[in-house]
Amino acid sequence: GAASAESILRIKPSGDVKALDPMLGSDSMARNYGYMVYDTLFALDADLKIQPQMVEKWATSSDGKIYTFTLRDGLKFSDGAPITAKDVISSLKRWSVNDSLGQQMMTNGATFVEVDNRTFTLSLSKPWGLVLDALGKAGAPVPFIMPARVADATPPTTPVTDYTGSGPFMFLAKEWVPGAKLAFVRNPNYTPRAEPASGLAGGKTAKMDRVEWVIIPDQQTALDALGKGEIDINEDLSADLIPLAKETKGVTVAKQDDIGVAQQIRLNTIKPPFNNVKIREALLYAVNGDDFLAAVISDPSLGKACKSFYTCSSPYHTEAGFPSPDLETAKKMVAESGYDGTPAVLLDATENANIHAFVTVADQLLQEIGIKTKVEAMDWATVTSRRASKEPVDAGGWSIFISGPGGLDFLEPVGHLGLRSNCEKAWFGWPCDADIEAMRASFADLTNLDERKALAEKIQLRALQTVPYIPIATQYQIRTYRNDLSGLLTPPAPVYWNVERK
Amino acid sequence: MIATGDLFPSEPKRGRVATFVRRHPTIVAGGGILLLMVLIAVLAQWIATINPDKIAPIKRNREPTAEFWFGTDMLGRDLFSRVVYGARVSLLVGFAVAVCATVLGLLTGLAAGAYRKLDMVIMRLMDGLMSVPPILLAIALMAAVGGSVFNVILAISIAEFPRMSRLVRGLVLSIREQAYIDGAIASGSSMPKIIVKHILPNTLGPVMVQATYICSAAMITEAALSFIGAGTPPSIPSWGGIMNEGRMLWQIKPYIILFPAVFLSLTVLAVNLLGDGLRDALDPRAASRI
Amino acid sequence: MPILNVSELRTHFRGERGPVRAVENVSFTLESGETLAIVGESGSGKSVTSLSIMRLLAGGRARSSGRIEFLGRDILSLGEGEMRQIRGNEIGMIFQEPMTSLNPVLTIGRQIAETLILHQHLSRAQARARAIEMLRLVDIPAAEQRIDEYPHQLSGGMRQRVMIAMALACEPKLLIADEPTTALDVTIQAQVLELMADLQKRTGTAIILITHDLGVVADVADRVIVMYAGRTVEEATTKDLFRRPLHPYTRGLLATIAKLGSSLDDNAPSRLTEIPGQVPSLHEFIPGCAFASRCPHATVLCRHTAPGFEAVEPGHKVACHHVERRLQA
Amino acid sequence: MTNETPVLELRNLQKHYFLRPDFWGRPTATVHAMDDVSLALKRGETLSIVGESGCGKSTLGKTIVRLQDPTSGEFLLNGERADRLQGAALKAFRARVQIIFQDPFSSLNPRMSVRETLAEPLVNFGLAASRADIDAKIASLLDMVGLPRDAANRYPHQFSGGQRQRIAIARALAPSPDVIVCDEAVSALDVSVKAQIVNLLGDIQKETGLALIFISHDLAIVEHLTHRVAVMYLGHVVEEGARREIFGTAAHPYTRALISAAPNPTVEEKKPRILLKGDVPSPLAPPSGCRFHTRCAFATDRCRAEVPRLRPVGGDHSVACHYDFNRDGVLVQHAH
Amino acid sequence: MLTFVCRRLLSTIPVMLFIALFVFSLLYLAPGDPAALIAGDQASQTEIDAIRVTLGLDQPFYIRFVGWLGHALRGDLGISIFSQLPVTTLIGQRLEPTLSLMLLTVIISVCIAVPMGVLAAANQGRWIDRAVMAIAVFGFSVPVFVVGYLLSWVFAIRLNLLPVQGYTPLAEGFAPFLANLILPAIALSCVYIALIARITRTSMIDVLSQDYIRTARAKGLGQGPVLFIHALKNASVPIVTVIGIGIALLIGGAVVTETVFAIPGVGRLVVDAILRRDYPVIQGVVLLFSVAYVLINLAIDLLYTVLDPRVRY
Ligand SMILES: Nc1ncnc2c1ncn2[C@@H]1O[C@H](COP(=O)(O)OP(=O)(O)OP(=O)(O)O)[C@@H](O)[C@H]1O
Ligand SMILES: Nc1ncnc2c1ncn2[C@@H]1O[C@H](COP(=O)(O)OP(=O)(O)OP(=O)(O)O)[C@@H](O)[C@H]1O
Ligand SMILES: [Mg+2]
Ligand SMILES: [Mg+2]
Repeated sequence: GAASAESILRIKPSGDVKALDPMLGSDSMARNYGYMVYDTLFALDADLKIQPQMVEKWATSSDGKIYTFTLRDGLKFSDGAPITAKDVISSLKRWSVNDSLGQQMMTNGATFVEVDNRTFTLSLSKPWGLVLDALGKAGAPVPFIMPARVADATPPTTPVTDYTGSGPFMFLAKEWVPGAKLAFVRNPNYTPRAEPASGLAGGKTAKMDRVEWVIIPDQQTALDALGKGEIDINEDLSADLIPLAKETKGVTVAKQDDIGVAQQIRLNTIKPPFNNVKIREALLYAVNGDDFLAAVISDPSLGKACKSFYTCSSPYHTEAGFPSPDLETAKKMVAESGYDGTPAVLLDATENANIHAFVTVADQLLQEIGIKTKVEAMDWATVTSRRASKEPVDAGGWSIFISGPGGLDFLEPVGHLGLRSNCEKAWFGWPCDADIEAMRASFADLTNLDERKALAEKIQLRALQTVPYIPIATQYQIRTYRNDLSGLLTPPAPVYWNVERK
Repeated sequence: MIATGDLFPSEPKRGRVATFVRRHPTIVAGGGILLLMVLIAVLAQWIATINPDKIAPIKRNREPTAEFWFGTDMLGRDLFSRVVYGARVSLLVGFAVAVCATVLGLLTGLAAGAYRKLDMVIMRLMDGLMSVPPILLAIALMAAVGGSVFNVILAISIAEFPRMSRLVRGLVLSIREQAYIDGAIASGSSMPKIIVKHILPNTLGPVMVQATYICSAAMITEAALSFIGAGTPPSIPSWGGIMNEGRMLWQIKPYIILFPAVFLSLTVLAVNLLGDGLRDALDPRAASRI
Repeated sequence: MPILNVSELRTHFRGERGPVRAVENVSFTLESGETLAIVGESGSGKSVTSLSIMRLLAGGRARSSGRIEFLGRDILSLGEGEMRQIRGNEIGMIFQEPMTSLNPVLTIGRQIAETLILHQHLSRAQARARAIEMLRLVDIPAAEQRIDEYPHQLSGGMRQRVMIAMALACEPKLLIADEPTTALDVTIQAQVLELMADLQKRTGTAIILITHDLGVVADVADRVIVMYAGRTVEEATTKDLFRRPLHPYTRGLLATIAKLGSSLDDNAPSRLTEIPGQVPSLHEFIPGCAFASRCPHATVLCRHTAPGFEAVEPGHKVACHHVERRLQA
Repeated sequence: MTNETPVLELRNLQKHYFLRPDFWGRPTATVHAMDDVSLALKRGETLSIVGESGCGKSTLGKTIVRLQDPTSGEFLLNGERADRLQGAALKAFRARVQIIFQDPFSSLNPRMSVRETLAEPLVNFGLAASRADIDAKIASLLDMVGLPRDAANRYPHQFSGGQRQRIAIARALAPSPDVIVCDEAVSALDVSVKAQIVNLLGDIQKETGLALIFISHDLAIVEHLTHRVAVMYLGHVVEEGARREIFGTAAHPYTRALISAAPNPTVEEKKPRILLKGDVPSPLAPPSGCRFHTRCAFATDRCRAEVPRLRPVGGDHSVACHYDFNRDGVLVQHAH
Repeated sequence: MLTFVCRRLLSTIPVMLFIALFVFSLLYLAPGDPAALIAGDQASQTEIDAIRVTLGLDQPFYIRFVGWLGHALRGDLGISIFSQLPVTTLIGQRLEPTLSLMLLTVIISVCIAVPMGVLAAANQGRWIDRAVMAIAVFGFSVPVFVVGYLLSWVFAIRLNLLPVQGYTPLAEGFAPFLANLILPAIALSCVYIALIARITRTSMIDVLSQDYIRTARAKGLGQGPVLFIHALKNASVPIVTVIGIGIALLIGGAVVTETVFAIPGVGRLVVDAILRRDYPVIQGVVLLFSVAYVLINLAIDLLYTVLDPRVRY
């Protein structure tokens, strides 16, 4: 009786939203929340192509330095106020502070000018090929559009407290129980595009009156709840529970998206033992992604050990130059590297089963190739502060941590989190290589796919010499949901418009 | 004409061992199981045939078989070996916490009970410590100092010892009222000497009993801490840790939780039985009831 | 017909080290209106005897044999339900410690009324009125107010008087008073004994008075039983017993006890007479006379054969093989 | 009697207990456990303290063995102030004044063997030079109290009540004290054992010239063993004198009532009892004037208003009463 | 009485201060950086540092403590670093589930454990006593999450009688409220039942050997009135004390139970907060727990005066 009662979609998200501000950082849960509540100028469609979303039309000047954007007519915030160019400019400015593409855009001298209520321009000091990629990016932080009053008043380092949004759903702040429940209702002021929904683009029609995110800390409990229909969707099912999920009646088990996460071993490249590039290289030979995956999944379709710095589904994916796993070579290389016996400190975030399993495998592997190890158990919070330490390993530093950031950031070289080799500014581990940086910078200027592919391969070959980190594998997240749902989309971020009950 | 003979059939004469067993079945049962567990822990190296840390991803999640008696976990480690080695952590944590909490409790409790001036301060501090639930204190401590067996022991000891302290203080206050303490004062004993010679030995009975309860509580808390991922580092096999790692698979592979749970329960049961038995055996009233 | 006829009562406890023979062959009869004192040292089985009569010894650990006839019924063979009808209704009981024998968390009024509601089927209000009456009877001033007080708000003497009120509430035929005054100060003790004698005169209740204080016995009892190690060694009227004790133990006991007035004929402190040795353990089976080990006159016969408890004169029973000799002396 | 200094002399000794602290920790109630007690004890003499429960007997005993400090007043041991001693001097004092308690079950540490119990004072007071010396001294102590020598290796629970009391006596005798306070030392014992212990104490006193303070409520025993008697009522000494005077010609109405109420194991004709009405008042709020006036048949307004002082009434006998009575307890005249 | 209450409450202030300082310094020592967690995995150090500065996390320990204390004294427990909601609001949201869970647990436990203990005491030494004690000891020995899983497997999954997780506020009806809470409450009860049954037994055995019980029997009272009217009230002081102490344990058990049954309670709030280093929330909850502890114990002390007329303050 959909007519009589309010239709509710209950979801167990993959985690809790830490801060309700998708622009604050790269927390993927905050981004997922953002997609519920906010809209974007551009968005990736099902084929990862960039499509206009809030933008009706746009034009580029012939020198490629000035972009003019016109918003769709009649766009409104959830409080009913019209969305103006001013709101968009404020939002983009706020976003650009914390986003690496945004920062690059700003270093290219980006300035925004409001033309009229629906039109604004973006001018750059020099042409930069990634403007649309940046505005349509799906990796956190995403350039969502929020009211100017909120974006201007809240520094990009503080979570917003006014949840007025531009997206298909409205957040119910009153019902929010942080750590337990988030509730959304259909945003009556939202006008979806006319096209059918595709990926993160197209018509974002909220077909359910209400969406609730119910945080269930225990995986088993969550699956039971799904089986009993207490929830409709269970995001990020632990791989070990897949057989049980498959046995559960009325439930479908499927990949959440095709991009997956980029499981990797992050190395501290500035302190012994891994400041020695020879040892890092030895690790390239030692790590067999399949072995690591085997420690966490039984079903081979759920992960792929593609030997590349780019995720398996990336158009730039190439195995060029990547060595085949070979323990003997690795051992030899360590022996020849002049390794001084400094133990490698592995940070083990024990509350995360995946990380813990990988650390355990890595630990055994390192020992096998002749590197002393020390596993330090801690919680993820401690890892996040510990990995910032540049001290030597015996003074509170670290050598290895395992991480699985969303694959979106590993698709192409410019936004590539792992390959960034700009020393201090690089991601933890601080790889430092001017060549890679130069090539990454020039990548943005290329527009031809083949040229780009060639450059991406060159970057990979160079990275195989500097070894900024060790990619392990691409692992897919599993989503289980009740069979009576239809219209579930599979973009790189889980979104819940277009979903309805059959 | 005068009736004689006993109204109770005279009890068969038994050896000393048999008498002890009959009188204190709980001590015997508890002590027996505990001894077995201690043996398992000490002889883990020889009992467990497979290195408990050896991962073998291809053999992950095996059901119990002749090769892997308790099956394998998700990293392919032999659960039997891990459970056997796990005895070490649980027993170590249990005993060490019991000892630490007892020593701390005795020190503070005796001081508070014997010296009026310290009493107020110490008891307020104990109140303070007690008002934070042990598990929270332990989680916070673990977050602060990091996960290691030593830190688990430290955290649980800090959480548990105030109870011991209160018990000791109460005992001291009641023992102080005993005439033999006045007798000792009249015999010229100084306060420290009285504490050591007269008060301390007479607190030991209840303290020992309480220590067994602390020991069992510590083992359970260790498991709970491991269970919520704030306990001993998972690289060291502990029963709680094994259960934590296996909890996700509880419905498909219940044995991962069940085996360590049974071992843990048995051990805690044993310690509790021992405590109950000791309490009955040491209770002076029980003795005077003939 | 006597109210109570106890014959060959034996009560044993199950002990860790074998049976405890707390009461061995106790026999006596009690007429209505009479006060019978049972005296003996600590552990001689006085309380166990009285508890056996009330059947208040914990089942399983204690067993009694013999016969206890109360108004013609054999108490030892009654059902528990029938026994409950007797307790508190036909036999009242007062215990030694007035401090601990009253329930500290219930008002005294409630504790008295409880019996009345149970046995006399009175309503709450009636029971309360009767309880106030009882308190007045035992000389408690301001009974209306006191009735709602708790035991700790009363003095020791008052508590014992409440106990008496409670025991007498249903006008029992028999009152067993187990050391009713031992815990009280002498001046209060005198008050309470006076009160009991007074009440007995009015109601005609028979009393079994258990005590180890021969002074109390001399003041209030009609007849006395002397117990030693669970056995009755002598029974006589009070006058007879004090004037002509026949059993060596009784004699020893009377000699041991300090009497007031000694300073009047003798100026320096004097030695008291002692009974050497100790009471035998109840764990041991004593085939002969229990007092043999401490008796100056004991013979081989005494050590091996238990003497019968027989009347050597009308109303005077003694358990001694050599009583004839003493009668002649 | 000669004019030698008393072993122990109490001068206006007072002990109050402060109870029920208020919000600021100040006491809101005071137990007047012992008020203005002056007594003297000679060498080789037994002074008995009698009176009803709660009248302050134990308070007196505990105060003079310095288990607690007096609130005011002083007492002297062999002519020297002892109520404020501290440290080494206090320790030396403890060796001179010992105490035996009522309950033979709680007065010995259940976990210490007889040897350890007896060795404690010997070691603490430095009275033994070596192990052998200790053993020898313990053996002689055991002899003195009539226990077998092998008792040294046993524990309290292996003894009967009377034997335990002997051990307690041995412990008190260990430092060869001048005074032993016996606080109800025989009250918990059986009649036949009581006689043994009373005799033992008498024998030891004769041998050693020990002075005893014998606290008891058993008047018959007191009359038997004592030289002098002090009768207490609610913290006050109401009458004091040689035992003949007290038991023969008691002058205070309370003493008379007390003696007459004491049960006497004889069926010969007795004097009629003097029955006191009412209960002992609370020491938290002692009655004004003479503390006995609430129960006294002769009480007058003067008794209610004025505290009677102890005054001599001939020979070795003083009484704290405003009035005089004849032998039969009849009021004879106004005294003061 | 009032004096007593005031004294007690005042004397807890230093306790609270001590706790606050203790927990605060513990947190200060703890590694882990909320700023890094907010910023997310990919954030750079400069971003993290910027966030840290805006959150005031770069200030020295004592300034933060004094600042927190100053606010706390005015009833303001601060704002969660993550959700930016006032800590009082966060706690308020979570209070009902936790309180309901604990209350239900206490009710279930007392209703089961007290009769169990009384029964055991009345039959001391017999098989029934042994059986009760065995059950009690067993309750101690099985970790609460194992019981929780078992219960939910049997009743929620196999028998399909009850929901597996979640919490329904009482306002939405008693039946769904109870349906959600009953399993966790039973799981949590196990330890508590063991604890209470044991102390009830001990305390009752103590009381049953008292003279006034013999008096009651001598009055002809039956077993029932003797046990439940005369004995239980006398035995209740230690029982109530243990119930009070047990509440501290319950909070610990609640942390685990709330996780297993996904109940949005205070226990989970604080565990999440610890894992994220949401300092104001941790401080607030710990303060709440100590206040609760103090109040519960005060209430129990006052209850003594009801249970035992001898107790007066
Ligand atoms: N419940 C019991 N279990 C075992 N033995 C018991 C029990 N009750 C009493 N006894 C033993 O029975 C004997 C007689 O005890 P009883 O209480 O009758 O002595 P009593 O004459 O009343 O002494 P008292 O004057 O001390 O009250 C004692 O040795 C005692 O130890
Ligand atoms: N430590 C104390 N604190 C408060 N009051 C006390 C203390 N000790 C004794 N009292 C009170 O002081 C009064 C005198 O007590 P004390 O023990 O001296 O009496 P007693 O004559 O020895 O009595 P009993 O014959 O019962 O032993 C009593 O009212 C008692 O309650
Ligand atoms: Mg008795
Ligand atoms: Mg006394």
